[in-house]
Amino acid sequence: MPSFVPTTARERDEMLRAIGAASVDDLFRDIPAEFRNPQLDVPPGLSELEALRHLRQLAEQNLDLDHHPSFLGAGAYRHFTPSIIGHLVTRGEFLTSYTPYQPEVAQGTLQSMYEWQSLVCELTGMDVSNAAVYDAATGVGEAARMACAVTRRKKVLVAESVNPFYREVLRTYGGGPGIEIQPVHAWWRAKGDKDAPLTRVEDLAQYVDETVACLIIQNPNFLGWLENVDGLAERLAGKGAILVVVTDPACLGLLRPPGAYGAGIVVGEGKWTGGPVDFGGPQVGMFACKSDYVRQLPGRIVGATVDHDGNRGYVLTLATREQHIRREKATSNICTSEALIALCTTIYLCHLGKQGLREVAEQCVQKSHYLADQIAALDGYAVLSGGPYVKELVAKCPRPAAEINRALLERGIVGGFDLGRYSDVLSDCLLLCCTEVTTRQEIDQLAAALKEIG
Amino acid sequence: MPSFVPTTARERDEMLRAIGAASVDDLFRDIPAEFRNPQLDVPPGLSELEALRHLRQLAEQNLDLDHHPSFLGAGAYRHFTPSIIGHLVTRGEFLTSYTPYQPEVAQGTLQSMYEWQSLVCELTGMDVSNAAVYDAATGVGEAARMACAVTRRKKVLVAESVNPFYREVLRTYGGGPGIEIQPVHAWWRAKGDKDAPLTRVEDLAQYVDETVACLIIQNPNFLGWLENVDGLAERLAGKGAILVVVTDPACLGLLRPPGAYGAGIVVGEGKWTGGPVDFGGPQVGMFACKSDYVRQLPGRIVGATVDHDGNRGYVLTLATREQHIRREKATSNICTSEALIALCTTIYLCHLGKQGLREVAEQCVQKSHYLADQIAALDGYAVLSGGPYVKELVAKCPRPAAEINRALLERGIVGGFDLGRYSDVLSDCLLLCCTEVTTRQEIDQLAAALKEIG
Amino acid sequence: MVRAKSEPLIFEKSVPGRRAGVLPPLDVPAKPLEELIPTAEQRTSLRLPEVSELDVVRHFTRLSKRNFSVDGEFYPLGSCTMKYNPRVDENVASMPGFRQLHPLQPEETAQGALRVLYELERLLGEITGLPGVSAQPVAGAHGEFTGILVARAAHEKQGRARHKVLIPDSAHGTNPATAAMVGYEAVTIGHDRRTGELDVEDFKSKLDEDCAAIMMTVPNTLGLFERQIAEICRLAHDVGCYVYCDGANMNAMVGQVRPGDLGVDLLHINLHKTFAVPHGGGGPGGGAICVTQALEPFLPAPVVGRRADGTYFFDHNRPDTIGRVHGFYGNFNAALRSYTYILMHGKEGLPEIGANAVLNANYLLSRLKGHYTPYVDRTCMHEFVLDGRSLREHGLKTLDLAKRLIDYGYHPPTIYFPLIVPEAIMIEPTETESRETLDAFADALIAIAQEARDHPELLHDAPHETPVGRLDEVRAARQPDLRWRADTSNVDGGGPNVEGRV
Amino acid sequence: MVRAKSEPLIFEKSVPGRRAGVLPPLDVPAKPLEELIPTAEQRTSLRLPEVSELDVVRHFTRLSKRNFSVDGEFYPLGSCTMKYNPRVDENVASMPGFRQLHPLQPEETAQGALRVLYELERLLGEITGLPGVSAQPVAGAHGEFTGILVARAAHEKQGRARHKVLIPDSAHGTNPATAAMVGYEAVTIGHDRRTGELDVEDFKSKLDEDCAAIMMTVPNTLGLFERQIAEICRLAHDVGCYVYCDGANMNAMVGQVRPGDLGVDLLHINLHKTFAVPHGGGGPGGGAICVTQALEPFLPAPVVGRRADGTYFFDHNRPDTIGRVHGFYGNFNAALRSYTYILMHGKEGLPEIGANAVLNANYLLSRLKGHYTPYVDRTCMHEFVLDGRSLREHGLKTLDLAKRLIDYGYHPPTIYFPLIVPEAIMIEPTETESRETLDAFADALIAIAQEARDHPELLHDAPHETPVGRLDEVRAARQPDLRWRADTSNVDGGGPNVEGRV
Ligand SMILES: Cc1ncc(COP(=O)(O)O)c(C=O)c1O
Ligand SMILES: Cc1ncc(COP(=O)(O)O)c(C=O)c1O
Repeated sequence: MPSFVPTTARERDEMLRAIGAASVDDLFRDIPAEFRNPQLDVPPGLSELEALRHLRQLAEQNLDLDHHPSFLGAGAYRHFTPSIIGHLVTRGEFLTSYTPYQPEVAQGTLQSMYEWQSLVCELTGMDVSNAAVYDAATGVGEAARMACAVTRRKKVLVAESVNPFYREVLRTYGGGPGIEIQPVHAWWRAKGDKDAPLTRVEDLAQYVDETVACLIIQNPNFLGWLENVDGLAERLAGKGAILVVVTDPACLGLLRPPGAYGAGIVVGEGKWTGGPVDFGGPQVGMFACKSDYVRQLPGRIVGATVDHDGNRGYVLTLATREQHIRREKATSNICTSEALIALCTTIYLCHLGKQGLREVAEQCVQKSHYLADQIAALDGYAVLSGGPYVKELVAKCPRPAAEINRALLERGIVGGFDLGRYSDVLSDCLLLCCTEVTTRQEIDQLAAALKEIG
Repeated sequence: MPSFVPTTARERDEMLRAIGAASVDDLFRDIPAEFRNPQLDVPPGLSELEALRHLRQLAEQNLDLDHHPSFLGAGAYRHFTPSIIGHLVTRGEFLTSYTPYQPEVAQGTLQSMYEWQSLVCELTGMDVSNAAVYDAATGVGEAARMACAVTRRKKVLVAESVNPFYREVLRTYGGGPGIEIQPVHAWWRAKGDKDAPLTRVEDLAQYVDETVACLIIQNPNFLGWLENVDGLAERLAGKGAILVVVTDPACLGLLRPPGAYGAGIVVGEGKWTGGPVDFGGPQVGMFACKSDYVRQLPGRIVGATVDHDGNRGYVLTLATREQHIRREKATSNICTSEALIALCTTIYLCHLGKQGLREVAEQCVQKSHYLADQIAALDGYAVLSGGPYVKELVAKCPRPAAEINRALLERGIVGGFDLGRYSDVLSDCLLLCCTEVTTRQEIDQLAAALKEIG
Repeated sequence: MVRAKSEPLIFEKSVPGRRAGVLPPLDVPAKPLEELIPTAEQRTSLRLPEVSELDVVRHFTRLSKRNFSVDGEFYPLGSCTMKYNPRVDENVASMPGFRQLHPLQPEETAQGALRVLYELERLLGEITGLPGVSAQPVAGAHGEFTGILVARAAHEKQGRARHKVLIPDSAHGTNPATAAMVGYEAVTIGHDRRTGELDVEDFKSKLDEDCAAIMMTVPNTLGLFERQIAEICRLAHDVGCYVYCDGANMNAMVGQVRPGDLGVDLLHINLHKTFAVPHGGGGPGGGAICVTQALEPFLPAPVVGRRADGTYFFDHNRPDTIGRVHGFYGNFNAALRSYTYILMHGKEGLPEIGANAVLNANYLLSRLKGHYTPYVDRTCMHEFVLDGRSLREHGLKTLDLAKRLIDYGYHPPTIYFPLIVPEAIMIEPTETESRETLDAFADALIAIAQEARDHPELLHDAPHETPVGRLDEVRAARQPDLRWRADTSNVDGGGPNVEGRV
Repeated sequence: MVRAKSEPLIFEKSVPGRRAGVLPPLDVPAKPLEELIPTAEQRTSLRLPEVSELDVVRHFTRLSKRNFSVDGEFYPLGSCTMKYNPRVDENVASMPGFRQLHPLQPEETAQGALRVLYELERLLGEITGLPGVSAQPVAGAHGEFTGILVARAAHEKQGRARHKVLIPDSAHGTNPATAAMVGYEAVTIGHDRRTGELDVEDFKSKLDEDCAAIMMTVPNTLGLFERQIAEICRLAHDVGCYVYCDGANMNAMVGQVRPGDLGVDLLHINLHKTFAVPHGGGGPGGGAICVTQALEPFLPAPVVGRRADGTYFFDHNRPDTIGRVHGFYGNFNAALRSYTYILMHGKEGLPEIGANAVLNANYLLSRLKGHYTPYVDRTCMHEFVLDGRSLREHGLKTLDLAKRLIDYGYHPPTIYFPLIVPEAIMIEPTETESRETLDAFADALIAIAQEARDHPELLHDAPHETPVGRLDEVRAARQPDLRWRADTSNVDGGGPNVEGRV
């Protein structure tokens, strides 16, 4: 087994002598003997070569999506990750530094966080952003807590068209301080000749009264559709409630930013625009809000300032919100966050830039609609239309979605998200995702397979 | 297609205006119009995503040896490459800098080259080393040229037990300035009850007279065997000739260094101790010699010196040997060499260290001898014994080696080097290699397959 | 090397029309965009930077050079366990079979990943003596949150409504913040100034049946083992109060003592400390939570199970679960690193972690005695805390000493934490540092003590060679400038964006 | 960032018994070693460093910080084409299918790699107009050597024994060195001081039937296109003399003009210049050689062929070959990068390389005119050369200017080359640098011109902030200290190993 401990036996003995201890054991004398030296049931150590072999073997037991068409999205999206990202973020200076507590030797991390905050503000159309939270799901939880703190209310409405995993986390987060989480139903209605469900957040406003801290919606929603948000924020504001919007930065390359329709807090998942799907983690939550709420923001915030010579520099700031200063009065307990993933996303957004991110969104739109056309043309299948969509669509299948997925997998295709897991009424529906990495050939292959299966 | 050109159309126009040119074409007016703007028969450009897909497809058309047992050596060896190497050498500071012409901003490269030189000297037992040549093969060519320059003679003896590819390159290198390359036959003799060829370099000394600049041997030789070098250097020295030894740094973890038996020039292939087999390139040639010959060394040499404040620093030195100063009188034309590969090897040797490199060699010995035992136990097969060996052995097969290899490949095993390519008399022999990465299971699998085939 | 010039914001390098990343051409027939996405739903501007790939590479390379890091410098940041992060873990974490794996893929196509999670959880259970493990929490504080929710759920299951969580005054800020997030009142317990340990009398006086949990840190934030821990656990259990252990200091205990054996009920491990996930400038990490068998049913769902046939699955059928705490399964890619790290160490290697972490800390402490004053003069565990008040004689403070260390090429220790120590200097060398490094660092600290007497301005004005000097933090907080703005940015980079207040 | 402290040699960090890399335990029965390898054949000592993995990582990380590089700094090193090296190439080059591929594997198991070589050679043939290509040479000088050997073999095949190679006085040192290596006499041709081009009269006077080749550099090392090149080729061909083009300056011509069309017979391309293989501190590169159809039979063996069925193979059956010039097939892994680079640029992108390289050089030149004196005042190609003699008025030289640029954060240009230019300053910006970078660099050079007048000592004492100042090169050459020695090394790192002379 390798050891990353440099100390040789001889050095250890010399060090013990300097300390004045007889043995290493001696240093542990504060621990009652009965508890010392547990015999661990752990296998013997591995050399680097053995470890790599073992892990490669495990990795290869997974079906990797570089080699199989996949139409899974549902909260984790395959966008292209430019090669530069991995090379830059694994530079030891970024990889092996701590949260930037000593600004003079952490300007690299601090400035890149300031850039992240700026990018998030630009994308979302909000005033301020923090230096990220764990992920969008916990971001939703933090947003609910923050809205309650801002409004001094305890009731949170959440649209059922929000990602169900986010809603589960929201429930967990809300539980503690007794926040009442009220799911508000999404409406299902027929539209045209299709038996199409459509979520109508505009109707949600009717649930809003003076006890409500916020309404949380997702846009595009979990089913991929754009919500009709016109006037929503205003109606909430009329009751003193905040509109919280969960969104997707890739879609924001094209869509109007939540700030433009009155969001008070915006949460987004930043991971997929900057890194691969990674079995779902680490992620990184974008978290932005109106400037009025800045002192209630959870997490780290970086600000620009100057040194004595007037040089621009960056520091962690507004720390009086934070646990290390305010302890039980802190806005959140967040300490270590997801800085390196935020850096990936920061680099991604700079690399893609203004034009590139828009193209990503546009290609998502074109490809998902091309897929929709192929599916619509298949006997027994239909595309449910609940609104405009960017990268995800709901395909109604002639058989249970789970069966379709199984049959697709037999053909080497990873199908879509089985919406039966989301809602009983959708158990014959697949949520299918296309992004710029989906090829026409893969779409055609899927369509052909669906036809065969259907 | 992506462009790595930052200049926008507008900037280009502004720049042209500043230059006072009407168009970019205008800047090329020195080139006769008839030759301008060739229409290239080249496919349209690829985005990064397309390029990666295309190249991954090509990569996957190759059978990679992480997934197949392989017993190929014959000049390219699979040793384990510690993960740190790739991470360190792809740091932009190492990866994207030039040959260290400006020492104040190249101390990183210079010091690591000084460390390489030191490591090479320690390993080979020689006085001085340069900062590497292209590979061992061209190193043999340079050594021949250097020996001729040192001795002012024109005849070079080369043992036939030297890697045939090296000998081919030697022939190419020798051709130019009219160096006479005389291959000296390796003797084939019966030993004991085995029909065993044995190269006897000690007999080679008889070819040496006052016209000979050097004798080039390889140790361990191409067939894996240790040569009997006792007294060889002395006999050469008696005629004023130099002993040139080609060697393998992994073996030198265990074997006495060529300096210990009188080598005047030592060449080694450094690539495999620090990087994967990479389809044979880039490699990096170790090149060391006695201090007397230092002013005839080809290539870059780094030396330690001081700045005005007495700080230790490193510079390229003894440049009067080099082409940029001496032009046609230079010791060699080498300019760009293989610095980054030398850095890989430098890091490898530091990481493995004194104990680690010895263990590598010892495991090679044990595994190759285990393989020998398995083969010796098979009907129809024999292990030819020409001397002690570290990692390669010669297996005599019941059928032509090429046939055996084909049959092995059908079983998913990459066999050995078909020695029929080396010498007609060995067309039923395979050169099989084991290193520390070869597992017992792979060896047993090979033995079982050979049995089945044989 | 050369003092880095100021680096503009990437926005300030933007040139209209410049590009780095491009996509493959669209390979499906393009429809008019406005037919697919109504124009009203489209954004009209997007002020992302427009830069070339070299711009990006050079910008972030230059930024990186403005950081200290473990790879470059000794980084004895107390409580943070800045040990060497093996690079092999990065190679493992970049294997396509792990990276290109969607979290919602059918389980049979993700068996390798599920096995990693399953085995990591078993290994952590074995190392801590707390067999119920979930790797879902993504950071220490997240683990605390999860753990206290588990405690609350267990109380509720037993029909107990409790309102208080006891927290030592030396605790990290995340402890009280966590208690509050879960809806508990945080009640502070004092410490014994002489031993540096929990004031057991104070504890006894505050412990009652309204206490849901006590959050102990073991070893505590003074780097001292709580010798009464087993007794504390017994007392707590007597009134049905759970003992939560903040495992940020687990590094001292690895292979040496198991918190579960001491009576602890719940504990998180900061995988980014003890098990070498690189800190990344502030995450991603991992905050795996380990609990007793009795508390196992309350762990966040889903948990990873193993069937009799050896296959792995996500068990969503967890009626008592506190629910999800993460969008998927936590920081899988970080867990992968810790899994590799633990497997590489193995049975013989794990105890070496704790042993050498403690050896190094005590050695460094022994070198500093006589020059600096330990807050408590005892054998320490993996770290120790100095009382920096002696600097005041020279008109200096701990901050000055910290900044002066930068001039010597060292990252400063943790300072002003724990809050109970005046002018605290908290030093954690970790087991991966060599004696020479410890000696050189001790020499620097000793030299600085001398400088404080002879040339206090050297400390006061430090650091001297960083790209920026000490920054005006008051101004940063009073006039928050938290983002670049298109309108007010000054491209010359000469000063902050003072107009950009929020 | 912080001025790096001196970094000891890795040997000086060695501690007996310390280790980083370990192997898996031996999995075959171990025999007594001396039975397998006689004791007399074993070495008795091996003074490799004994260090930990963190020691290694920190050492080489710190060393790296002592380098300037394209990723960090503008690096206008003339003749070296220090352009941006796309990181995607690194990812391609690390694909296991390429890395874990043994050069002697059966060809049918290496079809992807063979195709890369085959297609790269075809692409280079198309770009240069010289269809016979071998990617076997591993550097520019190696390509020259190969090319001149090809020329010689062709002469020999035609029964011609020739003895001279003509070389312009502006040529790179590798040209005459190559000619000598191949056994030719190098005959120098002058240049026209007014045009900066080859002195055609001198050329004509030296050209005869004893000339095996003329080695032209196009554009030449003054960055100027040789307008007479077609005529020169014609004259050379008339006497059976081959025209070799040193392709180090190919970057100016990519997609703009094909050397083969101009009449060139042989040319090497420095793949590490024009086609973006990272320079790596001095290699690995690639020196692919491109020749006319007539010279193709003489290329180094093996060459890569393509069968009618679309499979690829190594063609060893090359009776006229000059032989091998590399142990295997050259720097395959570097060739892979260039292949990717060329494919990404494609038909539309390739001409942008030449166009923008030339645009940038001329723009920078236009900014400097009036402040510095071009050796020849003409439209340049991808680079230009200034005459630095005006510095002498202030007691300064080009070297001082170069070192002062370091203080401004720039890598100096190539200096004192070409040899024909007094105090030469040779600047090549490449196409991947932005106008802002060029402007800032021009501003720095202009400021330095002013400093030379007002504060010459700023130049004379430069650089000021590097880890070492100007080094004593005379001492280095007179008292060569070329390696660490166990006995004489001084661990404090305070000075060089002066005893270690050789
Ligand atoms: C004692 C202690 N507890 C808790 C934490 C919080 O852990 P994390 O930063 O992983 O959320 C820390 C981190 O610094 C700590 O030192
Ligand atoms: C004009 C010229 N020719 C030849 C060479 C030699 O090329 P290499 O360094 O690749 O051997 C160079 C390299 O600097 C050069 O600039």
